[in-house]
Amino acid sequence: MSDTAVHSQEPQLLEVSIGPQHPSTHGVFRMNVVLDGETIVKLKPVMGYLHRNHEQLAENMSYLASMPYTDRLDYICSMTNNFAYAMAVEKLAGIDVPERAQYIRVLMAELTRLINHTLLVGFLLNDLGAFFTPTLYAFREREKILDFFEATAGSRMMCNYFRFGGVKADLPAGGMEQVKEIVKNYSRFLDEFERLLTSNEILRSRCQNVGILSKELAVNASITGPILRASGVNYDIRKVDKYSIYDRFEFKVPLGKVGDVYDRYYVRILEMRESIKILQQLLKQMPEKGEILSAKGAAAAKSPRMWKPPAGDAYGRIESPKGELGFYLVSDGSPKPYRYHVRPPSFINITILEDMCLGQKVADAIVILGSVDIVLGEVDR
Amino acid sequence: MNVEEIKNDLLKHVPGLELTVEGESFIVPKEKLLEAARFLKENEKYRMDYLSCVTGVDYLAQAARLGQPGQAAVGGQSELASGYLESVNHLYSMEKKHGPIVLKVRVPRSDPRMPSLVPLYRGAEYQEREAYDLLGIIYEGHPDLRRILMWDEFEGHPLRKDYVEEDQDIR
Amino acid sequence: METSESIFVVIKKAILGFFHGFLPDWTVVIISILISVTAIVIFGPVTMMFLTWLERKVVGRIQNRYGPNRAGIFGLLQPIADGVKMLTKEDIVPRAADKVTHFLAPVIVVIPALLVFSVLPFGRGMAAVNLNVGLLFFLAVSTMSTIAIFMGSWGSRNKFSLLGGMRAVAQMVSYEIPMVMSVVPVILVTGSLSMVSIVEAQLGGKWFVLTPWGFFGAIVFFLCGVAEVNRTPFDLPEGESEIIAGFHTEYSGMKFALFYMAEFMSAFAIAGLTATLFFGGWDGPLLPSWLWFLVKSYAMIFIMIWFRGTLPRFRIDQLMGFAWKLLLPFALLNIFVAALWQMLPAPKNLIVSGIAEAVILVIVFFASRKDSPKKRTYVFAD
Amino acid sequence: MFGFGVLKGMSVTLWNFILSYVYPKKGITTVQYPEQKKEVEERFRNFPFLVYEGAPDNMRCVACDICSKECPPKCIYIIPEKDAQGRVQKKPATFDIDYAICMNCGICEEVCPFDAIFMDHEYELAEYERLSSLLYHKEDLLKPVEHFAKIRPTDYGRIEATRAAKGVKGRAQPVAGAPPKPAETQQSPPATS
Amino acid sequence: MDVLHNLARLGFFAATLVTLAAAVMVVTLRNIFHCALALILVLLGVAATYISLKAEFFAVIQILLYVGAIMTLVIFAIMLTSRIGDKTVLQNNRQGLMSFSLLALFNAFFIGSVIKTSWHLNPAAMTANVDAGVLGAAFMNEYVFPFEIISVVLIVALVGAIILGRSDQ
Repeated sequence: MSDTAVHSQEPQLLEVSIGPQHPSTHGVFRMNVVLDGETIVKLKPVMGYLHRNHEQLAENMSYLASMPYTDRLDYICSMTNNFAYAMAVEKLAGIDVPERAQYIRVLMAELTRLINHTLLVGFLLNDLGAFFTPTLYAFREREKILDFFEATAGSRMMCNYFRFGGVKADLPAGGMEQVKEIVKNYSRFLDEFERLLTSNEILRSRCQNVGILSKELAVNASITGPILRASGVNYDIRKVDKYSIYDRFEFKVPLGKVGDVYDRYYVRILEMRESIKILQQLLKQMPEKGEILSAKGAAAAKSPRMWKPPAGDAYGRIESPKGELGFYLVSDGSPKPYRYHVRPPSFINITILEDMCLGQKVADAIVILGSVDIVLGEVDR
Repeated sequence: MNVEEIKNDLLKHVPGLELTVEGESFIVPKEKLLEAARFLKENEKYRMDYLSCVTGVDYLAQAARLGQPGQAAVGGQSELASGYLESVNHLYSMEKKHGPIVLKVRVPRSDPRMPSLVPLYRGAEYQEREAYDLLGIIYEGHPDLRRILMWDEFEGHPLRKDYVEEDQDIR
Repeated sequence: METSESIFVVIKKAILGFFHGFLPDWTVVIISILISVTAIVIFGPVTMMFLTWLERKVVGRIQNRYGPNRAGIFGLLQPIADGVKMLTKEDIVPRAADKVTHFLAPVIVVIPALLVFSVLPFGRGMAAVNLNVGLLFFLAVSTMSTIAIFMGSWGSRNKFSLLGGMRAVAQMVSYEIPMVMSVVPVILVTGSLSMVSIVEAQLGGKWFVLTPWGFFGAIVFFLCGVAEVNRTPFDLPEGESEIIAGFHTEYSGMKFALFYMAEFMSAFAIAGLTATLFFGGWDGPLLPSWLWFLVKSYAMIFIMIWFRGTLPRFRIDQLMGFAWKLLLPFALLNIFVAALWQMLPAPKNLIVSGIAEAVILVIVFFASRKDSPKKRTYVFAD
Repeated sequence: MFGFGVLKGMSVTLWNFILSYVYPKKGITTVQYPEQKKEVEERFRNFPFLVYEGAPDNMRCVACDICSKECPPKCIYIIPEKDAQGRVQKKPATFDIDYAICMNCGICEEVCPFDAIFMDHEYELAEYERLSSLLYHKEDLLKPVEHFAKIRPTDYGRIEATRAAKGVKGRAQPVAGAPPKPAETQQSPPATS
Repeated sequence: MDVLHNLARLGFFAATLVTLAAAVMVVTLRNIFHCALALILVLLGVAATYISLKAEFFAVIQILLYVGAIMTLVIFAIMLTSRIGDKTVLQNNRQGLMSFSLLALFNAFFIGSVIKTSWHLNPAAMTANVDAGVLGAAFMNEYVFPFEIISVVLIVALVGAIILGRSDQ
């Protein structure tokens, strides 16, 4: 703080703690904010209220037993959590995945991306003050996808659907028609959402040039996901690692220029349109029949608590809707993992929350936190 | 980007570095970690500008001695044989989009201090604080090393293999 | 048709006639005042209860759901249920609060909300008091609620309510001036401040909103009115997502209900005033006059609720910028157009003031282009 | 900052407002819960239940204890029956599932080799008291096979086909020879009050 | 109708009494924010006296300007000066008696002279019903020059305030 002229005494700083019980912190997350009037002078995030020591739990259970716990990491996109964990174990134990299971996995991952981005836009508008209308439109569309998840995996949010080497069960009888229906009118819903929001002057003036994140700081602070791409860095793990069968689909990666809250909002809308393109291609290429669990996978699933992967360590990562979600597993040959570490995107994306909020208003801090899209299950593990 | 090529480049450019290769990863002595990481970050060929994941792992004495199958037994440095704490860093390049280079640093459990990577990568800040909080690895040079997930008055490091949870509610 | 037209006036005359028989005349005057007062004191809270129900129903329907439909048919008993809940809720006063101000604030915030109804012309001959400075009285009294809101936020000694109080005072002061300026054309054309004469000037379908200056004047006045009453998109003083509940964070139970009642009654007053000033008050072809007034006011209320269901909230500096840099200059220029309209004879004035209005719109549009948000382009990498 | 974008947004909400009156099937998405109930998908899984054929006594479960070992939160507690001479029978004497701990992940259904435990569709299980009333004992868990056939027809068809193929017929009489290895019941009983 | 007339006079006396009481409270209350509220009450009392003298326009202008604008700015001032709100200033001190006696002496002369002078009343002004229209015309016709001078003074004051108030960044 530049030392202002002698006669004006130091400005009356207001120490406010936003959270952990606050209407718009997406869960139990606290920000100790020091305000000079309405502008933020200092911001210290405090977390750990939802810490369940998921990693120690996983070290005392068999590999399959911690699969349902990965649903509870980022409870909005449980399918992608399962996907990342399944890939990590497959890399560790060298299990192959049959053709149809790969297609089902990409189908589930892209549907989860649609859910996550739609919900995020809804909650971002809630932080901006729109009285729940965009959120409830988002929920209305999410219900259709969740019905499909319930029909295939058995549970709407806690799917526990992926197994090492494939998936638990094939699509139900009417499954393909349900997906076709969802994909067909999702782009119509996105047009309605954009008509409601994108050209809204109040939204634009509230979000443009707020919480700007430069390219260099984003890369240096290992930010991943839509926030990184909104700052203009072209890094999408689906394109970099080409894991699973993503190389068979032709889709673009939208990049922003300024890297502020408005870019993060609009990059997510464009990513949803790309996901719809992937789903359309997937529906055309998907083989009608095929086994959904490879031989090695079936062996692992027969008696999970006896199954012993070879010793060694492996790091599997995917492009989850919030960023790079990775699992680092060390196995010592016993049925229980020796070390089980989750690399959560939300936890690392808030490292530079303070840099984005300095000098902004209180209302902006809430909006920036909303645009960073954190889920506390994943931050605290 | 095979392991041999990286090993030779590292040995060539970082003076006085004795490197052991374990499967895909490199065991770097803690004194040379910052130099090796800086070389990998600035060198034109690699440009490893993205530190994806920092993990702390705790190897107890018997696990260390018998050595993980597929990992070299650690009999060599005597004080490490009594069990060591390991910090695994996965480095990627966002610019050149090429695969992970894994740097591992091992410190004995009795003196768990190692240099922090925060001066090079801001992304390591929270992950190193978590490794300190749950495993007790002290990162020197970390701007603000305090507990991140547990509450500040918590004693002990829960993820250590020899962590015994004291029973508060013995009725 | 004639009886339904002035049914309320006839009732009042009947009551007065009844008392006139055996009471001295000065008591009859007092009784007529009392009748008007009780009418308003009943009408105010009842409108508030109906508005809370209407708001939840309309916002519900906007969000593809029913809205309250459990308490009573169509959920009509919901306000009563809320009222009972508010009565039975514990009234918490924070220990560090400044007891006097904390207690007085909800009381004082309701007074202006009720006073304002005395001036509104509900129908032909149904304005409670035909003050010849009615309009100015309306504006003056509505500024008093600012002080009451600040008392509430200062009294509860809570950081968030302090922020809310600061925002409320800043917002009210900066939206009062464009509001007064946007009313000046109406006074200029009717030549009097009394609300009844304003409505009489618009009789026979010659509503002010149909004139060029009136249409945009109505928009400016309505926006300032919405800001004055702290409703979306100007509801910063009680921005839920930022500073929890702004100035009424520390209020619960009946005190919170009073704040809530004051907000809704002044919202209805603003809607009624817009209808009176620009949409011809109770002037309308078929229906009785007081019904026209209610129809028009509830149309305005619907727009306010529609705002609430759609728009996000302004930030404090944009809020100020919008008032000082856009509404105030536009309202001032609008006065010139109204003067033009008033001076020139009938056919020409419409054309000339129409052109003048268009010119003003273009000026203000280009003046505010600099800080208005830009469209963005995005790159698609592979 | 002129309001055309704002007007476009408001047209969307007005359209939804009108739609909810004009065409409720598409305009209203909420289900009035107590009166109308949203029927549950076939593979929906809530808390597990035990299957018996014919009489409750003739249950498929043989107390092999695989499910209680596989259960991630360890909420199943089995004590096998002992006959007069103390030999362990292939029937559970007590079979408790603590519904308060169970997270309906469905792993017990997958690993059960005897098709004895399946996930139910019943989700209205509210209780007044958390600890004891949510601990379901064997009697509360037992449900006939017909119930399983009714709620999950395709799965029932598939399982019956595999059972018929393997020639598994009903309740196997207790094999006279060496009793199966007594299942060690070392896992700690769930928190019973 | 004299009863109504008496009621009106009673109302007038009540209004002045409230004003006086509030005026005393303004100077004797501990908390400065309560003093500001008492000042608002004083101004409202003055508006009430205007109403009882049938000058509604003045009463409304009084409420609009004094209570609406000036008192809000006073509250702004209280709010912005740091930590002035919670310090309770000691109101009474030793010179209380001496100043009271001086005050009583001054009042004696003042009221005495007010009673003695014979105010000659201009009967026309007594019954003239001054409303907004008449005032507006007066401003624009006879008194247009002082009206312009005052507006210039106000503009100068406004600009000066902005320059002083602009903090030096």
